[in-house]
Amino acid sequence: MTGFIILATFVGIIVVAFASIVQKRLADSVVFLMGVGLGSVVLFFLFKAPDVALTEAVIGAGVGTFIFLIALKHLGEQA
Amino acid sequence: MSSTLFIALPLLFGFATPLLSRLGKNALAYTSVLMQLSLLGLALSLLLAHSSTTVELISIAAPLGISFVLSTASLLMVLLFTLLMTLFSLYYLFQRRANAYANESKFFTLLNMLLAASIGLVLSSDIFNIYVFFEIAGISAYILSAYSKTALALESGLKYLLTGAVASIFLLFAIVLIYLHVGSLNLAVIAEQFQLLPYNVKLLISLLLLIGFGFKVEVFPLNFWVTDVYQGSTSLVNALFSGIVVKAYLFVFFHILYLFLSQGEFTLFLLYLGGVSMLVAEVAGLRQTNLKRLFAYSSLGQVALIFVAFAMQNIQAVQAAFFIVIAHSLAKFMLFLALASLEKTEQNMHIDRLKQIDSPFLMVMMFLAMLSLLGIPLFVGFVGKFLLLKSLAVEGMLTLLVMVVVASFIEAIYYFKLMGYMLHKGTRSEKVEVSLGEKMIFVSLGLSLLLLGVFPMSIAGFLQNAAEVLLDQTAYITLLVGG
Amino acid sequence: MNIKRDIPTATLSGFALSAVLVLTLITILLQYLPLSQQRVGDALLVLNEKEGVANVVTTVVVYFRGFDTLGEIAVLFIASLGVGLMLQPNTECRLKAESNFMLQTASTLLFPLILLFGIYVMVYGHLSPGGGFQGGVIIASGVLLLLISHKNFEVPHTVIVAFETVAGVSYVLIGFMGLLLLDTFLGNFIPHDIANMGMLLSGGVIPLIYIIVGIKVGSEMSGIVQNLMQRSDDV
Amino acid sequence: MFEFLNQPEVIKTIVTLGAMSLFFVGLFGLLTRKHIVKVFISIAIMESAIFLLFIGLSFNREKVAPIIDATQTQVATMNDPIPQAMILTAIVIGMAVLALGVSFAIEYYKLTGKTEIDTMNEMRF
Repeated sequence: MTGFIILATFVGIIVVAFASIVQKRLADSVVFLMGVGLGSVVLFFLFKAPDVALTEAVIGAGVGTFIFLIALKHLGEQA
Repeated sequence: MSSTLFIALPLLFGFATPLLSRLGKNALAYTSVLMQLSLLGLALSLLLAHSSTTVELISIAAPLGISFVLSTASLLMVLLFTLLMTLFSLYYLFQRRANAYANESKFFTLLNMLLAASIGLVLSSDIFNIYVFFEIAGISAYILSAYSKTALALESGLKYLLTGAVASIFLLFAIVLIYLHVGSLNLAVIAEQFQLLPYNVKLLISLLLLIGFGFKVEVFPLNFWVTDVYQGSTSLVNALFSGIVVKAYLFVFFHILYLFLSQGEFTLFLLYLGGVSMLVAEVAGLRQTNLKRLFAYSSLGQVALIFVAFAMQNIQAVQAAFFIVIAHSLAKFMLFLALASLEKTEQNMHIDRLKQIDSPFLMVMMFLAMLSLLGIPLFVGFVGKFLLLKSLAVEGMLTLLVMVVVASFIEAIYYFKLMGYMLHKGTRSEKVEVSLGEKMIFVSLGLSLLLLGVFPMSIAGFLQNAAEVLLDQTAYITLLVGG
Repeated sequence: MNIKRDIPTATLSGFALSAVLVLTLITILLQYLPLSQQRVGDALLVLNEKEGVANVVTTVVVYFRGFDTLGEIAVLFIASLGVGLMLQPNTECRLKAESNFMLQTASTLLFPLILLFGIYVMVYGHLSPGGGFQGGVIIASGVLLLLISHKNFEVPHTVIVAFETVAGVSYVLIGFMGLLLLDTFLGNFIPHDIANMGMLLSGGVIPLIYIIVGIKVGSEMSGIVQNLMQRSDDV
Repeated sequence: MFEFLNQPEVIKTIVTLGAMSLFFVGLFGLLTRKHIVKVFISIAIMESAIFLLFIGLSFNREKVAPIIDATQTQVATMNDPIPQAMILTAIVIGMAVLALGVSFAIEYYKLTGKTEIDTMNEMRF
């Protein structure tokens, strides 16, 4: 099943990433980017890299999103 | 002695800054200068000891772990960086009472981090470690560029950061591919096995490395950000950018190139890339009216000249490259510091203001630096350009020879224009005070330009040795991997 | 639908350009998929049996490639310094609304747990997945929670700086100890019996350094988060 | 049913295609989007793509995570720890640069009110 889950997660990540790029509302973009981070966590876990998965979870999906949200609070929400 | 000290001490100093700034207002500044002076002393003693190339291990043995290689070539760069940084700190101390930076302790931290990262780039023999130092140097440079928090400074910092982030992605991509295909991160092991890879993979890795480093070594299509950054940052900081940071990136790029990227057509491509970026920079520099921007374009031209000289890949040309590196670092350092002295009243000087300023001392000093940059005999800039032209002629690369001559000619046009402004007869209203300490620094820089130009033989042997060491791929591999 | 009118030319050309670049990349990468040949990592795995700890990634990060981690700490340190420099808090106008009582109580209760979890991840970094970076960031996210929920909460600046300085200085000093005693920077100078692998007290200097890294990362990330938050209050 | 997807070659192909498509999305965003936050998002996506490519191409499904415990003591059956250590470092560095960039952007916006990178041209005169 590993191969299939990897394939499916990759497809999901790419769709979410594309949505994050083309989305007009920046808040949505940031939430989609968080989706990319979460998908990466799953993939890193499947790739037998629990340390990287943990790091990506706390940094990529956690603090990174917070930083982007702070940026939005200042810069306005429309692209 | 240990080469790790050159990196670890400035890092330690940076981490300990809050502690030191507790000790008093001046304690931090003086300890910083003291540490840089001791590093300079260490580098000089290593130079005088004439020791052969040494390898300093971190944690475990060489091909597996990180190691620092101190050869004649890297020692030369370390010496140059510590010397310039020490002079910079002294200059800053002398003019500090007049216009100190806000949050001075942070400024000193950034300076020392920049020094540590530049030396680390030069010494490291591990490509991922080079990536880490690449980032440290980059990130401290972004902050230094945006330091004054004006709109211009922030814009330049932001542009610097964005290009730097893109560059580091491409560099990381190249490192990833190298590890996947070679299975090692050590430069020597990569150098051994790189030639066995399929042609397309080699080409891809070379191009990715070129893009990654190309942003930082300011070659033609990737140097669009440079002049904006120079214009937005203060002149003081620009002295560091053109004196230290670019030189560190240039050195490490060509170090990697000589070790494993050097293949016929790729180096030929690099040669012409350098030639084109030189011409483009000089032509664009012609119509500039802002002094900082003008010097930035001249910097681009000179860096491209060094690029061409390094890309020639023979001992004479690399020796010439080292001469130009020294000449350009000293002269540009002097010009930007002089500009910083002039700019105490107003940022972003228009070139017309040179007619107004009444400070014969600074004028003479800028004159000296410009003459050296132009390659007038009796200055060290001449030695470098002469050796490069000779080597180009010997190799029969006439197109490049013409390119270098034409670029120098264009550069001469705008520098002569500036000199004309400086000699302009008329009433000079703006008096600029230069303290004795500042004068001493300018005089020592100017004297070294002259002395090295009059007696180039005093360092020619050392530079030739450095060029031989830098080009000798097999010695490097034997040193790190073993027979 | 008229494609030409709906999508600007710049977008189309950007799409085409990046597509061409990436297709070239994909072709080359797929044509020469890397073989599973001998890598340095395998040698390090073997070496780890003699002088490492149970989590090999930790050994690599902290010991075999220790200087990378020192550099990484430096990057984070400079970034936190830069954020602090750029966004100096303007304490006069802080207009944050008082948050819900429930939220306040819950976050006060949660914070010790998060702190404990962060410290656990940090201390057990050499035995299980996790370590200084992750633990430090978890602690910082606990601080973030308190910052969001409590109006007047603030980690004193001096505390952050003190932790940061002590951790950074002791990291480099441990490196120098290795240089003095074993002649390699960051050498493992504390006696470490390899038979103890898998125990909490094993690996000599490795868990010690990872805890230091955790303290440093935790204080720096808290500093970054706090600076960003405080600046956001005076909009 | 999807067993053929588990062969090492197939997994490597999936990882290459997937990571490069992600890289394409990021590059596309970088080239076409003008808002500064979008540019940072694009850079983050490109970075993630490189991370996934590296870990994905260097792992072996037959082997386990490089952590020694009571049940796993054979180093021969463990995955390569170096890519993981490298990516760990790279993730933290990427986040640091992102935080710094956002703080620059915020201050710049405070001073000039601009968020689009193609309008950031205070210089030229």
